Order: sequence, then C-alpha cells, then structure tokens
Amino acid sequence: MTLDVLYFAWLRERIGAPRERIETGAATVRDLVAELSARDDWHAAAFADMAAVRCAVDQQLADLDAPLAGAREVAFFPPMTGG
Amino acid sequence: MTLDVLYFAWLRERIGAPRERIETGAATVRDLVAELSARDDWHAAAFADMAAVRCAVDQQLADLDAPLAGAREVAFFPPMTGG
Amino acid sequence: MSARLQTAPFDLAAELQGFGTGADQGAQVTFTGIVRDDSGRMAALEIEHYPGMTERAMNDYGAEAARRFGLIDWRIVHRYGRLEVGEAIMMVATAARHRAAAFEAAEYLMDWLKSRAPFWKREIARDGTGQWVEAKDSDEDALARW
Amino acid sequence: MSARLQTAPFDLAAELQGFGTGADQGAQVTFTGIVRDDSGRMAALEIEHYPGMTERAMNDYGAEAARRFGLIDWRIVHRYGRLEVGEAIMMVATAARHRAAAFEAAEYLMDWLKSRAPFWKREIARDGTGQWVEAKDSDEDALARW
Repeated sequence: MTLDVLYFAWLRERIGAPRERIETGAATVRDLVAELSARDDWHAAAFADMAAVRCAVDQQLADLDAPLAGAREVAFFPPMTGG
Repeated sequence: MTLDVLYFAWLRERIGAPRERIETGAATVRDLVAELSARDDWHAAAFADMAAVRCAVDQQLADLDAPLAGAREVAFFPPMTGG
Repeated sequence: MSARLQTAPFDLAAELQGFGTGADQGAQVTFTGIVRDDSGRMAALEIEHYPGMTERAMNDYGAEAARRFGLIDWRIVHRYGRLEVGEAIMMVATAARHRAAAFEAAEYLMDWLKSRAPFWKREIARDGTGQWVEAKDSDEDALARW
Repeated sequence: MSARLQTAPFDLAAELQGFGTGADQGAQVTFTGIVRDDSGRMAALEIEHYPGMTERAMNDYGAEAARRFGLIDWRIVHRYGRLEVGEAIMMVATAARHRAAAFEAAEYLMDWLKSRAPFWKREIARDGTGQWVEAKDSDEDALARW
C-alpha cells in the first residue's frame, strides 16, 4: 500500500524531511518503524528511542500495535508540549 | 460604653433600621445579643435563630464569645452570599 | 493587586490592561460571575454590602491568595446594588508563573467571596417581590477544601 | 463552541463578544497562556503543529468537555509559529451554570492541550540557538486526575 509518513519536531529534523510517500507491506506501526529504521542512519536515529516517540494513524493517536490496513497517513512525533 | 450596632439583609429588615447607637455594659457578643433581644419583639425576632446569624466586631468576623472591651462597632448579618 | 467595589458595570478587557506583567508570567485566569435566573421568574438581584468591611475583606483575601499561591498579580471587582439577569456581578483575575497556581488562586478567591465576603443577595422576581438568597452548604464545603 | 488555530495575536475581549449567552449562564472562566522566560536567556518560542489533526483534536476535546461538564459555551484559540516572550500563546474560555463546572472544564481542557494536543514547542535563545521543549511528567500527572 501507499502511505504518507509525516514527521514533526525533532523527528522531522533528524530525518531531514517533513514527510515522505512510501510503498510498504507493514501490518502494524511497529512493523513500519522497523522497516523505516532499516533504511538509513537518519531514520535509525529518529526511531532509536521509541519511548520518546508518539504516533498517529490517519490523525488519531495510535500505539505501536495499531494495524495499518486501510491507513493513508502515519505521523511520528515527540510527546506533545502544547498550551 | 457606646457601641454602633449595624444590621444587614433580613436582620436589617426585621429590626427596621440599618444601625443604632447604644449604651451597653455587655462583656461579649452573646451578652449583647441577650440585651438587644430583650428590648422588643423586632429585636427578639431578628435574633431568634442565632445559627442563622453571623457577627463582626470592628469589621472583623467574630463568634458569640468574642469580648467587646474596646469595641466601637458590632454588626449582625446572615451568612454571606457573595460572588 | 487591587480590589474594587462599584455599582457600575466593569469591562474585563479594561481590567486586564497592564495586568500581570513581567517575563516570568506564564498564566492568567479570569472568573466572571453572571446573574443567573434559576427559577425562570427572576428579574434581577439586589446586592447589599458592608461599606468599609467589604473592601477590607476583599483586599485581605487577595493578599492572602497572593502569598499562598505566589501570584504575580490579582484583581477583584465586585458590584453592588440592582443587577439584571445576564449582567456580570463580579470578576476575579489571577496571574502566576504556572497554570496550576493561577487556577487554584482564582478558585480560592471565589470560594472565599461566596461564603466569607460581606455580601448579601436578594432575588427580585418579575412580579416585584424580593427574597433573600440563603447561603448554600456547597459553598461552605467548597471553602473547607483549602 | 469553537476551536481556532492562527499565527496572529488574539484579543480576549473580542473572543468573549457574544460568548455564552442565555439566562441560565452564571459563570465564565478564561485561561490565557503567555510565553514565559524561565532560563533568563530566552527570546521566543516556535510552535509547530500538525495541520488537520490539531484542529480536529481541539474540537474533539472541546466537545468532550462540553458533554462532560455541561458547558453552555466553550472556545479555544491556539497560536503557532514564532512568539516572543510576553506574548499570549493560547486561550480557553468556558461558560456554565455554576462556577465549579466552568473552572473544571477549563482545567480539563488545559491538561489535555498540554499533553495530548499536537503542538511542539521550541525555545529560541537570545543567541539564536533553538531547543525542543521536553514533555513534563507533571503534565501527564495533571491529565491523570480526570
């Protein structure tokens, strides 16, 4: 499937781009992270500490076990610091 | 001693005046209430239920046992309903 | 850092002009109380106060809240006299470094104002009759938490 | 009943025009967050958001607060982009029958915004260097009370 993957804050900086469109067969967010981390050192660095990474699937907060079937957009970002 | 006695809200209405100046030898607020209650039916009605009456001596909240020595102004009123 | 009594309406925006300045300020909270018609037949409130004692009590509560919650600034404005349904009765504003202190100080001031500040409310019905508002146990309970 | 994202400053007074009408309204609470300089060497904040998701999350939180606390009205305005020390970042306003609901709803919304709304802050020091603000355990703790 085709997925838009978005990055925010220091994840965006480490990866060097705000978004990328990828082809993937990943079944869950965890699979997708493993696949992306294997791409290059920048992705590996961004995903090195998953305790500091949050995720949204189609703009809803999701955990690492969330399934990706039917998803169009996955975003990775640090814990929010709004307000 | 000479005391100004002030009444607010329904105590003022029952007594029929916002304030009166009296001569008294009352040692405490409780003595003063007894003395005022003995004056007439209006005062008696105002002080009939002391659980519903609050008091201030010289503009500081006080209880029935508060001494009156040196006081110049005593006020009686129902529980406050501000804000 | 001031408390004020008045009959005239107040303007929240004007009260916040120059309120709580400084680079360490992170949070401002305001509370506005409005005349509510609970019975469906109320026209107005009449608010009585104790001239002299009421101003002093408001200033004492404000200073106590500033000390207790480390406020950068605070303001209390309370009206008296006749107020129609929908009119603003009073306001409290607090400024602090962090949101928790600003919220807590505003709630503390409200709990004190409701049950310890010398104000008495009378409800005026549309037929002109009046009735003194009784103190609520819930306001005493709210105060007990501090 | 609305949430809004913008780069421009907001005007609290303008936001409260027509806010929370009706004879059953008794209490309005506002919270304003201001860029604070904790380190003594900060110049500004840069606030990043997730276009699309952020608006949706703010509207979802507002609707949830309205349901949970029986709000008569609510409003959230949040800015993004570069904000200097002393500038207002965001505001929340709530209107309810009673003060407890208005206060609780405003605090609830703030706790959600601080730790669940998709915003990320970067502190820009006076020397131009930037540093992402880390999430605080205290914000997670604050959220856990609801």
